[in-house]
Amino acid sequence: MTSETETTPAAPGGRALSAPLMGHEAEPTLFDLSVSGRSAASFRTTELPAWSAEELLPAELLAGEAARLPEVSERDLVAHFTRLTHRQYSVDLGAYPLGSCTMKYNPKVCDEAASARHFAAVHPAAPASCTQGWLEVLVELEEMLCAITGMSAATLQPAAGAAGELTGLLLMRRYHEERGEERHRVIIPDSAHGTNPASVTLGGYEVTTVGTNERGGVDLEGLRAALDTDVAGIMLTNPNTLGLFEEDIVEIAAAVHEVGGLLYYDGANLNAILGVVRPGDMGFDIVHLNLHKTFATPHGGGGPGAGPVAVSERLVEYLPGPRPVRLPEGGFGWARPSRSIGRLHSWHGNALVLLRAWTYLRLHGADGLRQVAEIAVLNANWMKERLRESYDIAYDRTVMHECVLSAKSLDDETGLRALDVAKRLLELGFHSPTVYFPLIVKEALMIEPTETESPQTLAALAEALELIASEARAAGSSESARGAPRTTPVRRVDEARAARHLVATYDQRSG
Amino acid sequence: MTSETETTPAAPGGRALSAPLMGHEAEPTLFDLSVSGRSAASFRTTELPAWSAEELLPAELLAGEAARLPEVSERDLVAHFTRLTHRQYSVDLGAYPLGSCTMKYNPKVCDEAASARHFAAVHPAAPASCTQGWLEVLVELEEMLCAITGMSAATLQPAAGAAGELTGLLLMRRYHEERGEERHRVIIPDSAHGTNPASVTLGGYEVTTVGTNERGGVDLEGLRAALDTDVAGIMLTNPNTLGLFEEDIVEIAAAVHEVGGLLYYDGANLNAILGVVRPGDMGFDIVHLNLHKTFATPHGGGGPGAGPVAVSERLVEYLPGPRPVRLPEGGFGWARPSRSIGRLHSWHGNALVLLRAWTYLRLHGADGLRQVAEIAVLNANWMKERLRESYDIAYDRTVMHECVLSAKSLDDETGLRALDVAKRLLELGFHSPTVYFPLIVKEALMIEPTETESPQTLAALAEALELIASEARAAGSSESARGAPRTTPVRRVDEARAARHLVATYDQRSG
Amino acid sequence: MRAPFVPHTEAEVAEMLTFLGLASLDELFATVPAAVRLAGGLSLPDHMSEADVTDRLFELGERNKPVGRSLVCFAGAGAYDHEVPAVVRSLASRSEFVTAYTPYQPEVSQGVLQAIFEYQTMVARLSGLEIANGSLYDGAASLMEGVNLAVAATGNSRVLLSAGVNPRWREVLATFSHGPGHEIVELPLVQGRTDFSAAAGEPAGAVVVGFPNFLGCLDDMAGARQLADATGARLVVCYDPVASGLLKSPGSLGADVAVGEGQPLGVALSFGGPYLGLFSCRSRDVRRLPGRLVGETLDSEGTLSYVTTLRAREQDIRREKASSNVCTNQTLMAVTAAIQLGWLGPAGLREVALGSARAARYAREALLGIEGVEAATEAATFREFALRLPVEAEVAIERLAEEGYLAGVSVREGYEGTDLEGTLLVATTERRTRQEIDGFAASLEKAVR
Amino acid sequence: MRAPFVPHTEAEVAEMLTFLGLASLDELFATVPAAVRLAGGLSLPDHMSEADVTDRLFELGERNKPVGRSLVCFAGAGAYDHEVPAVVRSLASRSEFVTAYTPYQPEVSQGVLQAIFEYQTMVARLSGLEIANGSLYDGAASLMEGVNLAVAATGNSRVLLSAGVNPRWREVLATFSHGPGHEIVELPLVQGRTDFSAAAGEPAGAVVVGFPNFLGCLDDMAGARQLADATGARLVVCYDPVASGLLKSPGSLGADVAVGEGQPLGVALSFGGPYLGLFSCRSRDVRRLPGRLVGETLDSEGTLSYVTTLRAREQDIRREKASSNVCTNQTLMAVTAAIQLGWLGPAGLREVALGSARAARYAREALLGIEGVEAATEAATFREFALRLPVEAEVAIERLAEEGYLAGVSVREGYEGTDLEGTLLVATTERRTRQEIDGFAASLEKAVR
Ligand SMILES: Cc1ncc(COP(=O)(O)O)c(C=O)c1O
Ligand SMILES: Cc1ncc(COP(=O)(O)O)c(C=O)c1O
Repeated sequence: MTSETETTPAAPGGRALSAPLMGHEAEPTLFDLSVSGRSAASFRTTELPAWSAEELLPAELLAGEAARLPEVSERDLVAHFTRLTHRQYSVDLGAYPLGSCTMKYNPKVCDEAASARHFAAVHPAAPASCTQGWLEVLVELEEMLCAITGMSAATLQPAAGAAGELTGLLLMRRYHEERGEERHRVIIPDSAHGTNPASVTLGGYEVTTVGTNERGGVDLEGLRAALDTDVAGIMLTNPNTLGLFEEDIVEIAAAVHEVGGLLYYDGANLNAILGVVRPGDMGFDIVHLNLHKTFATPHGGGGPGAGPVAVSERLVEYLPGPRPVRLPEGGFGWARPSRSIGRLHSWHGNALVLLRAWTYLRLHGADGLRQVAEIAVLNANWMKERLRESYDIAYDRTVMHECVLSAKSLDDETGLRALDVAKRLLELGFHSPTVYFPLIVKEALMIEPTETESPQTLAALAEALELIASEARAAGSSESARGAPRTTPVRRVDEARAARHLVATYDQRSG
Repeated sequence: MTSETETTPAAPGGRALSAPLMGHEAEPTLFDLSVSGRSAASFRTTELPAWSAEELLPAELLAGEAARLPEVSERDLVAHFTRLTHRQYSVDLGAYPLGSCTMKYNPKVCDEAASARHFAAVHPAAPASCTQGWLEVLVELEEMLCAITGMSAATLQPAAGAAGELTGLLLMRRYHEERGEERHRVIIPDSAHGTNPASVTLGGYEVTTVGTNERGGVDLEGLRAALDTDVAGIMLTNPNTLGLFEEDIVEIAAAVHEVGGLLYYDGANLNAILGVVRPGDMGFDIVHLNLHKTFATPHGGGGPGAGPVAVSERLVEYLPGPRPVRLPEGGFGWARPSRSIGRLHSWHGNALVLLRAWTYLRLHGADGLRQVAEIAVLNANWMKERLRESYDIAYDRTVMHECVLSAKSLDDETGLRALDVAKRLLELGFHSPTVYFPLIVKEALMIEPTETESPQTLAALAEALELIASEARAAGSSESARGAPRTTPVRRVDEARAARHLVATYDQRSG
Repeated sequence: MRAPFVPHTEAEVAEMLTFLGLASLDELFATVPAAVRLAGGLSLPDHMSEADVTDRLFELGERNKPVGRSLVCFAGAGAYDHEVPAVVRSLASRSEFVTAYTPYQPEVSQGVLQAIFEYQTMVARLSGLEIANGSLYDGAASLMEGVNLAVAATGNSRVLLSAGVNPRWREVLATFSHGPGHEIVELPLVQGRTDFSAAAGEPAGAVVVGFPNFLGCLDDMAGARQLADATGARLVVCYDPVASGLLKSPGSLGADVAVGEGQPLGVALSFGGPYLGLFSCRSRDVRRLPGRLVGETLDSEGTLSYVTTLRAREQDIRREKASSNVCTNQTLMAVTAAIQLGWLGPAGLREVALGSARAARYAREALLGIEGVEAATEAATFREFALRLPVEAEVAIERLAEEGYLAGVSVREGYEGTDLEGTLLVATTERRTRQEIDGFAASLEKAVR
Repeated sequence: MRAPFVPHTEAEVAEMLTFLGLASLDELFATVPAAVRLAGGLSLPDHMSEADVTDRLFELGERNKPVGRSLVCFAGAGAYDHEVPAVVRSLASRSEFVTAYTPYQPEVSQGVLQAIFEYQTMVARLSGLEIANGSLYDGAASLMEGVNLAVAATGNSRVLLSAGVNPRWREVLATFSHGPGHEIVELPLVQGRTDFSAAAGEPAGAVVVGFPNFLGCLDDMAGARQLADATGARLVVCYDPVASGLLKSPGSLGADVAVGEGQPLGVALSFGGPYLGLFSCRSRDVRRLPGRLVGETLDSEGTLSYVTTLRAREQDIRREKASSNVCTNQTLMAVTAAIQLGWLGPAGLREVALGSARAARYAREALLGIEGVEAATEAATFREFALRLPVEAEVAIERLAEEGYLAGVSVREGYEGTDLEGTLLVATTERRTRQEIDGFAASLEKAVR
């Protein structure tokens, strides 16, 4: 009756104290629940000869014993993971106004589509004759993404935004190489998301940072100064991570193109401009999309996502392959672009995520997407105006889908920092906004309500944020929020300690 | 922006304060979240003429407006009901040792079976040519239930145990009527579940109660005294609701049969004797089974269940119809017993529940079921022995699948009642046992661990129950438990108030 | 083999036996008289692995024809192919709803309790009555309980039952009436509508009528109410909850008790179950209400809470004097219905009703255009109608099934010897398209030639 | 039309615009230069209702052939048809796991954090290394990151890459190597096993080998380790996690970095994704670990808690100096794998491995019994093997698909010009039965005649 450590008795799987419904204890790990000899698995009857391992494989390669895994009953497995879900916030529980993350409602019909056997049980190497439905979905999705972005073709392989970025940079590299040019630098605004510079490095380029002007846009002079024929291109998010539309985008595009550079569009914020303006029309050459943001495929606690990359005509032949295509004779098949940079994914990308996005797009059509953008932007602007008295506004103009506020004054006046606001907000029933990003705004609080939150939810969120500010100001101190969160399963977590004493597996636990 | 009451603004659907993860506020009702004009529904495109209601139906029958229902977004609908689930205990969160209820783990594969389109999307009136798979499942299930109970045939129509009881009593009535006998009384032990006497009344009989002897069984002398030719039969649960096997069952059966009465077996406790002894072999004529107990179909927060009734040979022709049968020419069809008491259900019973039970039975087979009984009984006896020092044991002998303890001494010593034990146990991470039942045991605590709880869970539950007793005894008072539960979303609920000021709908709320 | 969901290892079993001072598991059953103990073990098919069972289920499922594109559903008779969105399935299958017991410990059961409270409110509103319970087994069970309530409330066991009430439900009522001994008097149909004049005079306990009735027709509710008043009976109305999206509610038409089948409110066809019985009544009868009822209350700190209430009606307290023997009900289906109704909203429910009625009108016209096909009733119908065909309904149903249409339900039991016997009852929902109806009509035309 | 998931009523929109002092929604986009604003609206298919989309999906789905009884799966190459029980699907689809973001607020994210911590532990154990991250995109991405780690750790960008590594992964590695500019040197195969002698001499950053390799063969791991030692390289092993149920772990065979495709651990075939990249390494390399890492810590009251840690490696902090650009990963698949591994336990994983190997042996013997069918490699294989057929592999695959068998995967890209080109790679899992294999062999015999 002992757990796998053989020192302490196994933990009781049926005790629910870690479910916040019941109490506030820590949930034991699956390893703590393990009892030697217990099991849940069973298998198909195969009627095959019961050859031993030794008969099948070279003895010297056989492990003495199977890899140590927890041994639990199906009942305890269910109880454990169900309790874990009760310890987890999610969109389905309430608003998730994380700026830059577009945590909108994830329609259930998309989940159901992705769990249908006729899509989910298809082997990726099955011949095209067995996957016509899948290929049609992928081709249609590509076509829709091109229509939305104003591009000519797209690859669906990248598994997330960052993978899309790297893909885009390799396309950029190939483009210049094909023209016999060697360029070494890629320009990135200082407001950019961290994946952009990281991708640039992995793409084999050097990062040149340009600043932000007083209206929150790219410093056009600074950009011009940085531009020369060593510049392979620029990566922009538009609206940018301040939630602001780059008013000078036409001039930026012209300037970059003038030196022979390409414009890369980080589509993480595409939600704001669906049906309003297309990256292609703004002059972009390469666009990655975060389907797990704009097109509502769920984030899964950190993934999977999907980061298709769409390109303008002159880059189509470099796209990764094989690509799903319409065949001239009817039906669908695979084709490799003639000058493809090569494969990016073990198979065809995160197909079931792509299917979810296809479903979402078919549910919306052109008019639906335009409304998505309008209401997302309406919500963000309402929020910004509503919170004007309580927080600083980083750049005070009409925002797009999100607004960046700052707790800077609040901090100066009361010592209440953005992190405290975030933790206190948890107690008031909301996930917190993104904090301390973008890096160029001190004590940033980046709020992205998304279009799926109602005016009532917006008002309640605003009230909660106002309360946090007003109680600190009334007390002249940050005390009210410092102890937060008090109502959550665990109190404020010591992040530094985790890095100092790294324990990243159960086996690294000391006792 | 006002809720349907038009007086207060609508509640925010995206605030998660009612999720125990975040806080402890009450969850607004769906009506509070409603905003006039909001909607979630959409429908198939039919291309039918858009006739108006007036063109289709008599004007005088048309409602002025559609029935008032909440108007919410899909997002708020999801958030609301997801938060409600976080306010709900369930087997999947932890142990549920409710005596008499057999709250064992409900295998997920059974749920999946019941959600497959090829079973779930079948119309009940589809001709047998379209439902051969279903009919085979039902026939096989009937055969397995007969094998388990030692009976000749069964009806699967009753939707729950109580419906099965009433069915059984109508069968009993028909049996006597067919023999030209008028009998008026049915005997029930004083330990019986409340549905038994209620069913007897609905079956048109009078209840005669017999007492319980000092070993917790039927008082054989009392029974004999009550028996005469006015007795239509006896209803017994065996093991009874004290968790005890009726040692005198052979004598009881003989005595009842001697006066021409029938023996009805309330199968709610069948879990204890699977593969050990069959009701038919004990002399029973009619057996109802609670598939939602013994065969692990989930309880659904109060239902659905399924209460098939199996009978001995002499009652087969009275069974409700139509019944699914094997056809002599092969395949499956429907047949009505010649002297059927008639239909009991709008269709064929709770078919998807029956499918779950079929699945459970096929997973187990004979040896599996026997082990279920063995371990269920082992667990209950272990619990009883373990708690011997802390609580009274109602009847001190080997129990079957559950044990009835009592807080009587504890109450006398400290004022701690069974209800207090129950509420305090919630704080310690367990659902409480059944309290105050059976009625013949004062301050009853009826614990049914079931076979799916591990020894570790048993030990933790026992420890919690011991702690409750010992802290009361140490303090000499019930204080520790009186305030319980303190950790749950709501504190101890005032049940009397609900009955005094009945508010059973939102519209009965005053303001 | 080890039972698949028993966690105990052999070592653990041994340890527990030692604690109990027993040598074997068999000893646990020593109190079972040897004479009746099972010798050889149960005679059951061998246990199978999950994978093997799943294979077998797949095989069996392939022998069913679910409704859908390859079997377009025109069958109804109380079970309808309505739209159910993914969100309803997703929420209703959350394991906290699925694997909870009856909410006996309210402090940890607010989720189910509140959902039932919301369900009760919605059903009360749909029915136009003040009180609704937390569900009964199905429509037939609700009818039975409704009649029991009426009889108990009036002290009169004479039941005036319209022949327009679902014949299956009438049979269930008859079956269960053997116990209490209700006297059931049938009110005949004339052209699809109940003839209430047939039962004038004598006092009665219940008048029972369908609205719409089994044939889809709309009975004269004023007549029904008058009969109830004249006989001192409670008026029990069997209604289709979808109709409340368009038609006046039973309550507003005079019902004292409204009973119905809740399947159309988000529950899958499920080969007939689990469905849910809708039950509502006026406040004055609340203490005779069968089944579970959730009410509002406060906790010890004054927080709004929910709890099952008026328990004194229930069998676990009142035993033989309870108003009903119902214990386990259909809570999960009630929760499902609450979610579905929340998804629909008033506009959605209206669209379901209107769409169903439109499809019925279109289908009726298309089918009556076939030579030899005649209307079986003249009265206005809501979304269901009976046709007289040149062949027996069962024959048409078999033939049409091969063409990909579930043509309807045959009218036979409960109508033996009437001019309705052998007719085909066709039902539509908002899911039926013009193309499907046209295809159905074309196939029926061939089938009856 | 209103966008289906936008809650705002028109009245609400108007009220909000008033609050903002705007006259129309268009004004919100005033900052978008008129010159680039979209005039006519997007050119997209019209919106559809959920029901219509579902119908369309059904139609499209019917044009796919899922593996199962009507297409028995013998394809592998990194994607395997293993048993996944209902419980895994049920738990992994809980909406708290599905709809959460990356756990940035640990106080309300302990569920996902703890699940990842458990996943990390299990992957570390399977791989025999100390540290595992919280997942990468897929096997190919893990390989790419593994090579990047090795190169960064050694300062040497020469990569000795076995031709036995999955050719798709090799291609992905090549694609991404254009950026950092790794020099990739291929180690050829001899009879299905890597010839490590080919690359002696010069120092290198990474030695990369598959175990088992793409052809199912078991490479000489001692040779691989020796080569790594001789060249000063990190040894990167691409492994099949299922093999760890039977075979020695990569770590115990000398790997410094173990990368793999996690799909066999409970993830549906999914037409190739989302899968998950397994990644583990030795503690000394933890600060170069790509992707997310969860660690243990305490909250302000000393309660054990989990949190993402060593954030300084990550792009959101370190930007261009990060060890990788990965942000979104495959957490939900990692959670799925943790549940599946919990279901399996050591005995179950062993049974999966053993069952797969047994089926491979049986299938290999059966198929080699067919005239004209030859083994493409001689080395011992685990659960996958290549056959030379009298016809091209693609032809056989097409023909067999019509007979109900997914015969395997053709060996072509990555093996152009070798004797392996055009062979058929056949894979088995513990789900393949004798009957299925016999049927497959019989059909193949016909197909190659
Ligand atoms: C602006 C921006 N760019 C890029 C990314 C990276 O996308 P992913 O997380 O899918 O790799 C993100 C995601 O957080 C983002 O917000
Ligand atoms: C002993 C006993 N008999 C009968 C029943 C009634 O069964 P049901 O709730 O399914 O109507 C129960 C259920 O609680 C029971 O425990």
